[in-house]
Amino acid sequence: MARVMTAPASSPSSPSSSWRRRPWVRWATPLLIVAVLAVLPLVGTEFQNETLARIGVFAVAVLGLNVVMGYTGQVSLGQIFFLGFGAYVTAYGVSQDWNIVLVFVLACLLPAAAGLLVALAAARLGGLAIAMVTIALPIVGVPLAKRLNEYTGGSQGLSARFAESPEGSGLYDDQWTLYLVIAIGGVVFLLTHFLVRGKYGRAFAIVKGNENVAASMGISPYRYKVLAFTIASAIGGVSGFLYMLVIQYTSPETMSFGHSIELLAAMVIGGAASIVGSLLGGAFYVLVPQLTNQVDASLTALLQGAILLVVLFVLPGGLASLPRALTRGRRRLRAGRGPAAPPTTPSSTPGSGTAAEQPETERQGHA
Amino acid sequence: MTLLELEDVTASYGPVQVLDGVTLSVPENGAVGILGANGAGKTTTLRAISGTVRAGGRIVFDGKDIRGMRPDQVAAQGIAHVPEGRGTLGDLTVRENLMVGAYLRKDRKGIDEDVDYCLDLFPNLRERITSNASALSGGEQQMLAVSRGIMSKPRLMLLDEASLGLAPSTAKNVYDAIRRLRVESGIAMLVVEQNANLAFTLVDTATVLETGRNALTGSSAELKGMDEIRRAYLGG
Amino acid sequence: MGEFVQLVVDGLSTGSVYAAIALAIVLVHSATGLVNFAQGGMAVLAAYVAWVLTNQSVPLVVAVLASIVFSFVLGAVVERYLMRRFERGDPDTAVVVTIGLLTLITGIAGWLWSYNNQQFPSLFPLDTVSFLGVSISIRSIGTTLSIVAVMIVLQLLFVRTKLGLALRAVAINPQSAAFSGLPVERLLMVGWGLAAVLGAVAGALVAPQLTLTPGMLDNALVYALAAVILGGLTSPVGVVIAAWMIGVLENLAAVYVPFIGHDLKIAVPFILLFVVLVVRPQGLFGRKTVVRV
Amino acid sequence: GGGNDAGRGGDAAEGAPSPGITDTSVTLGITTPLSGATAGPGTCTVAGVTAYMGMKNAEGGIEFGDGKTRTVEIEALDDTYDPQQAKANYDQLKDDVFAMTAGLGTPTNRAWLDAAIADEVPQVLIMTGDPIFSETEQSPWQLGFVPIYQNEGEAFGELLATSTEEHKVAILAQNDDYGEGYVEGFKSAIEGSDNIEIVDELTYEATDTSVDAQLTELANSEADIFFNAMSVTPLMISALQKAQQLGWTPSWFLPSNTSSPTAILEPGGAAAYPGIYSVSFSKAPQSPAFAEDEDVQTYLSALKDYGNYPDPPAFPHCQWSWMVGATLEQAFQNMEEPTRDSFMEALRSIEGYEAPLMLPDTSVSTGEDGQPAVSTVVVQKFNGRGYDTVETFE
Amino acid sequence: MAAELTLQDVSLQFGGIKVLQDVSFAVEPGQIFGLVGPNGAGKTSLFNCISGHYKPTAGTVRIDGTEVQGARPATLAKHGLARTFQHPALQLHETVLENVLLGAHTRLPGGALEWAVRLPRTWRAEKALRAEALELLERNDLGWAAHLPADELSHGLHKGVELCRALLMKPRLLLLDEPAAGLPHAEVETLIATVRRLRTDDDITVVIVEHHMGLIAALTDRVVVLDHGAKLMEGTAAEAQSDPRVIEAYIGKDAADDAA
Ligand SMILES: Nc1ncnc2c1ncn2[C@@H]1O[C@H](COP(=O)(O)OP(=O)(O)OP(=O)(O)O)[C@@H](O)[C@H]1O
Ligand SMILES: Nc1ncnc2c1ncn2[C@@H]1O[C@H](COP(=O)(O)OP(=O)(O)OP(=O)(O)O)[C@@H](O)[C@H]1O
Ligand SMILES: [Mg+2]
Ligand SMILES: [Mg+2]
Repeated sequence: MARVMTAPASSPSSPSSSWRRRPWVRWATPLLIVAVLAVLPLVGTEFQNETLARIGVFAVAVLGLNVVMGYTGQVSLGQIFFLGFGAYVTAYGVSQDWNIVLVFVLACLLPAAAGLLVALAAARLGGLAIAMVTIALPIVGVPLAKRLNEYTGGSQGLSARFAESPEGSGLYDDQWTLYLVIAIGGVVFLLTHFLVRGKYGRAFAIVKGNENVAASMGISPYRYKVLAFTIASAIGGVSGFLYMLVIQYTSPETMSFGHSIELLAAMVIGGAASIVGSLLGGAFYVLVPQLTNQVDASLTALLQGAILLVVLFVLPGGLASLPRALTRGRRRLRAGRGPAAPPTTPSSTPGSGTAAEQPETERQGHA
Repeated sequence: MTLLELEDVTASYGPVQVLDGVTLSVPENGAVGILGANGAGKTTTLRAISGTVRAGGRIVFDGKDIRGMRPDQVAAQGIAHVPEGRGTLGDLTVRENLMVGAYLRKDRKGIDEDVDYCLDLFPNLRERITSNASALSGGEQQMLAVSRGIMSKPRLMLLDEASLGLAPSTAKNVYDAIRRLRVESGIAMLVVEQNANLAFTLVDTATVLETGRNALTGSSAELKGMDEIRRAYLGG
Repeated sequence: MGEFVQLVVDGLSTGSVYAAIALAIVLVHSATGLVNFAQGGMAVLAAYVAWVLTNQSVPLVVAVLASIVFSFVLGAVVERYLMRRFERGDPDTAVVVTIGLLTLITGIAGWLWSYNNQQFPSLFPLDTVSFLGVSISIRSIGTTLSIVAVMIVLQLLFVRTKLGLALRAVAINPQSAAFSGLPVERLLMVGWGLAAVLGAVAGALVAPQLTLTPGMLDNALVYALAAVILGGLTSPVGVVIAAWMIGVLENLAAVYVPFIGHDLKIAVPFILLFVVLVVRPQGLFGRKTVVRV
Repeated sequence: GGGNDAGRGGDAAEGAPSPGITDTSVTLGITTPLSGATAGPGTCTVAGVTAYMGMKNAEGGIEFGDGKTRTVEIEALDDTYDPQQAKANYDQLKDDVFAMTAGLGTPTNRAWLDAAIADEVPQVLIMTGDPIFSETEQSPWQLGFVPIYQNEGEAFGELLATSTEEHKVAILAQNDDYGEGYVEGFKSAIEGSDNIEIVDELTYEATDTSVDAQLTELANSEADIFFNAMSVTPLMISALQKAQQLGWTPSWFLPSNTSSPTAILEPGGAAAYPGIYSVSFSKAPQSPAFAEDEDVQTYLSALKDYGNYPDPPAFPHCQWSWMVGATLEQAFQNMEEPTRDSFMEALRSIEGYEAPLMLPDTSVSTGEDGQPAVSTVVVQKFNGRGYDTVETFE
Repeated sequence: MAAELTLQDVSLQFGGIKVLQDVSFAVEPGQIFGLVGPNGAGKTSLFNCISGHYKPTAGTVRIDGTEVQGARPATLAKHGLARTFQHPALQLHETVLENVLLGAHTRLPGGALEWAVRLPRTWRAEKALRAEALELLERNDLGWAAHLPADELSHGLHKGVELCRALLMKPRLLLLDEPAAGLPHAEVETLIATVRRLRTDDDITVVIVEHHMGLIAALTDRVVVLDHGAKLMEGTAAEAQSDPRVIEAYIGKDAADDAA
């Protein structure tokens, strides 16, 4: 419509993204990733492998949370419940000597079904209300798990070891476990990666952005919230399966409400609505306590709080926004030297951080 | 006497520079218009003045350099910015919105009078005085935004498409009222307006922006006489 | 009958603890649009400050006043140097920042004062009065009345004063508020400062009952949040009533509904919340926000 | 490599030193909550043993059964009472430490129980009353320290059974294995006593902010004995206060970890009750009876100097952990090879050891299957300032 | 193809406020229909009633003879109804192209699982619609902006993007809420041409709310004038502009004089 040319120098393709678009890079990158993942378990020490496996568990849990919260904008404080549910299903199934594939399927389906039920009710609400309804899941889940002690082992929990490396594979248990985590987690990541691009990704995003618009595009906000929530629960269930695979024990404490909050923090720190961010979030969830324990075990809370704040202060978009922040920083450096952008007060710098200037948007209540 | 002086003003959103040397001046009690195609930089010019966007060059208000001030500091100098689009505070009632507009004023009586003035000007608002602003129709929100500007009794008003979404008669009323304010209260005006017919009933001079630069500046009469202006902005 | 009334009274007194934190959350939310998870942590910190002072044999009332002043400054500083960076960004990020802040504050308190339980002197005597066969401690009555007083002050602040209006306006849309000359940055600092003050009052009220530890209010936080949503984010009166309802209904359900019992009684507020929200999404007393197409 | 249970450690040659031990030092690992809701007692579990070993190190170290004198290093990690984190901590420590010890918590210890067995890493003298850790068959590399919960409940039940009067008992128990264990032990001891009737039994959650409702309900039972299996300090204080407000003044039974005279009974106003009973096996440092006690004085000063714990602790876990240190010393002295096997053997053959701070009639005995290191407790009655041992219920 | 829209005694109330009162009119297939009236008359609300965002308190809305009042907006959208919003509502951080592609949602085949495993037919469809969206942008002079984030476009341009988004839905009934607001005169002419083309090329029924009387006069076959929620008159644009009631309530005396 308008004849105004956009400022020519400012095409969106920064050098790095155009580099990423080269065909050989597009093919080589996945291959490289697969290759690295294939040898990774073979080169690490036992503890490194165990740590990586744990990262995998929580990366999957964060990924699930990202589907419902990062992409679809529905604050869920219940994700840990689905992890716990998946873990219990797995532990129970293993204790009953069920076929492990069946156990895996149940560990996805039962949490998904629970998630579906909850979502059918909760998706009618929005914003903070949905946060409060989902917060109830872990909070009620803990006493419920104790009450159902026939299946859950009550407060003493359930142990299950089912991932001994197969005879003749020549692998240590930790290597085998890590391979399983990488394989299962990798598939979940890949599927989610595809899902949040294209039709469903856009649909989730518009449900997050503006439900009225979504509806007028033929996207029922309710149905898509339910869908996202169910997917998140299923992925949560998978992470519960992996949890049992790696940790081999679950108890009501597994799903304590504090962990749900930590998962949420991990999601934001990794980068909301980002696949890589989920992985980084999982790493943050696992590595930071490890790190703070190393520094001073009696100051873990203080250090963890401080690290969280520092990371977000530097990268409000989460760890996944680091490359973007770097290119922006470089661009700003270059621009800063030009005559056109003299400094002004910090408060009026649009584009600083994630807070791109949105003069007319109102802030909605949000948890 | 010039009240507001812009000289070679530049502005950018992040790395994207959108103002490339805008120059204009608003005399005391004057009314100046800004015309231009979509995306020409009209809104950005007003934002540069009110401090919501990072700007370069010289912006002087009443002899004082206001470039780099925060928006509330600019407002405290006596500049009211009526923004484009939904410039209201959605979760506050209509009356509360008006009271926020009068935040810097101390004269209780004057405030009450002005509330009445606005409600007379826009009877729709009187009907919805206790409604949340977000429930109002598009046009009603626009009325409220303008009223908030009026409530702050500024020395200079920056109006960004004040007639946007207003019914023809209402739009005309608004401009009549603004003209009256200018005459009665001596408020100077800098208006961005797509409805150039309406704008020319108010402004003495106007400037046409093109890709962030002044393409033309002249008195109303001069501009109205130019073919390309007629074609692009006035019709017929 | 006596038991029933006693349970109601007990519930009101527990509910008042939730209400104390809930009010502070409402204040920050109304003034900045955020839900502040660190609210409890800040209250605990204030209580520790008061406790340290009383240990230096400063009179309790003076110590609490000092902790209030401390809290105001703390709140303002936290806003200025921490929250400001996140105020215009993604609200989820800002909430996570408050979670980080909670962890940090808890860690600092644990580091400075250890995780040992400390006795916090009560502002009210420990005596009990009884009427109609129900016994109530003076402390609960004092706490409850203080909460009511705070609630009234807060309600008046929001609806009657220019400051309250300005705080709300800034929370809704800082940019637009600035166009009317509202000193956005200062108001945000004041909003946080006041919320921290409220937290300090809450801390001093509930610390004697809960005994002072760094995590003293962690368990109450969930209830407080439920009360905030149930009552309607914008209404101080609403959240106090909601907090009381939660306290009372929880007790009654635990005792009179055998299936729920004391272990699942925590589900009660959430079921209540859910039912209410389906009927009234804005909460019991909240003002409906209209999002127009 | 081979796909077997033993991780990667493989079996070292017979007699070769296990990880975490050299000729001059031995390293012990702890995973315990150092932040979060259970950080109070958790911190204590580290402080006591650290203080004890610090004191020994300052004296030059401990002489082991193999003739070498070693200093003892302690690596403690925070698990925030999260089983997953506890397992991670264990994974991190297992190759560097000789043995894991002293950590607090049932689920957190259970989380790596199987792994410790598979890796053949000692998980000993831990602070949980869960019986599984003392079943040698199931837990060959484990040993609990504190009496199993059942024992404590049982001790009180037995005391009550000595009474000839009619008693009505009200029970409030934490809704987990802790509370259940207590109640189970108590009930088994009063079985068959016709004069004792349980009139009401309720539970609470460790995360509750208040137990007022339970107290109100229990007060209506008009019981004269209140068996309160509660492990949360603030709740115990408020329970003591609430019952008084309600005008309900039964005799109380309190568990060993929530019966501190200064931290709980005094603020709770315990003087109002006819009798406050608790079980214990350690001297209460706050009790005037022990103010001059040499053990207590050594302990308190070491806690300050080596344990980084300046205040008198509100939790008995500090004392217990101190005893863990002493018990470990016993095992070290008898252990003939610097191996975990040898250590376990030495540890399992301690008999009737009266560790410092132990009350008369209690001792550390590790030989009995199904029982933790300490299985004898004495019942005590609060005397206004400290505790006295009692034999009969009066 | 084009849809037929009939409203019968549509009323709408919020609390005590009567927003619409017994509004009835019929839009024939292929018509370009105008809806005008003073601010707050209920035009946008009427749109909301048609598109399912509001449920009328009384009356019926029929599309092609089927009663649709109370149907969910998403359902209506799937059956060929598209609309723009008075205040443009775009995904500001997404590119313009992604915004427009949102309109293709109902035209893309496949369920979540098929997209998750990237079934070939899903991405083939995606590719085809992407091309179509680009072409659509190109045709509306917005091709240059396709890969810019929407928030880098000015307010006026958002209107164009919204229009493209609605058009990609291939609707049979299109509701435009003040499409010309904020456009300079020259752009209004382009818009008029675009909407005309919609009728001739795409066979769409169009209902327009607009305060720009020039556009209404040039474009519409028929108009309804609303005032205070009630129908004031119905007729051609010219009839409306000369109707004294309309001049009184809406256009204003002076404005009418000016125009004359
Ligand atoms: N937040 C933003 N980030 C980046 N670029 C922007 C932003 N806002 C506006 N622009 C760009 O700046 C230029 C000027 O925009 P501005 O809003 O000032 O135009 P305008 O003249 O007011 O147009 P309209 O008549 O459509 O309102 C446009 O090219 C627009 O794309
Ligand atoms: N959700 C709602 N809640 C309360 N009032 C509403 C709501 N929606 C519309 N209204 C009221 O209905 C009336 C009609 O609004 P509507 O937006 O339909 O007007 P309009 O004709 O589109 O006006 P404009 O030309 O200004 O856009 C207004 O007074 C408005 O305040
Ligand atoms: Mg503009
Ligand atoms: Mg409208």
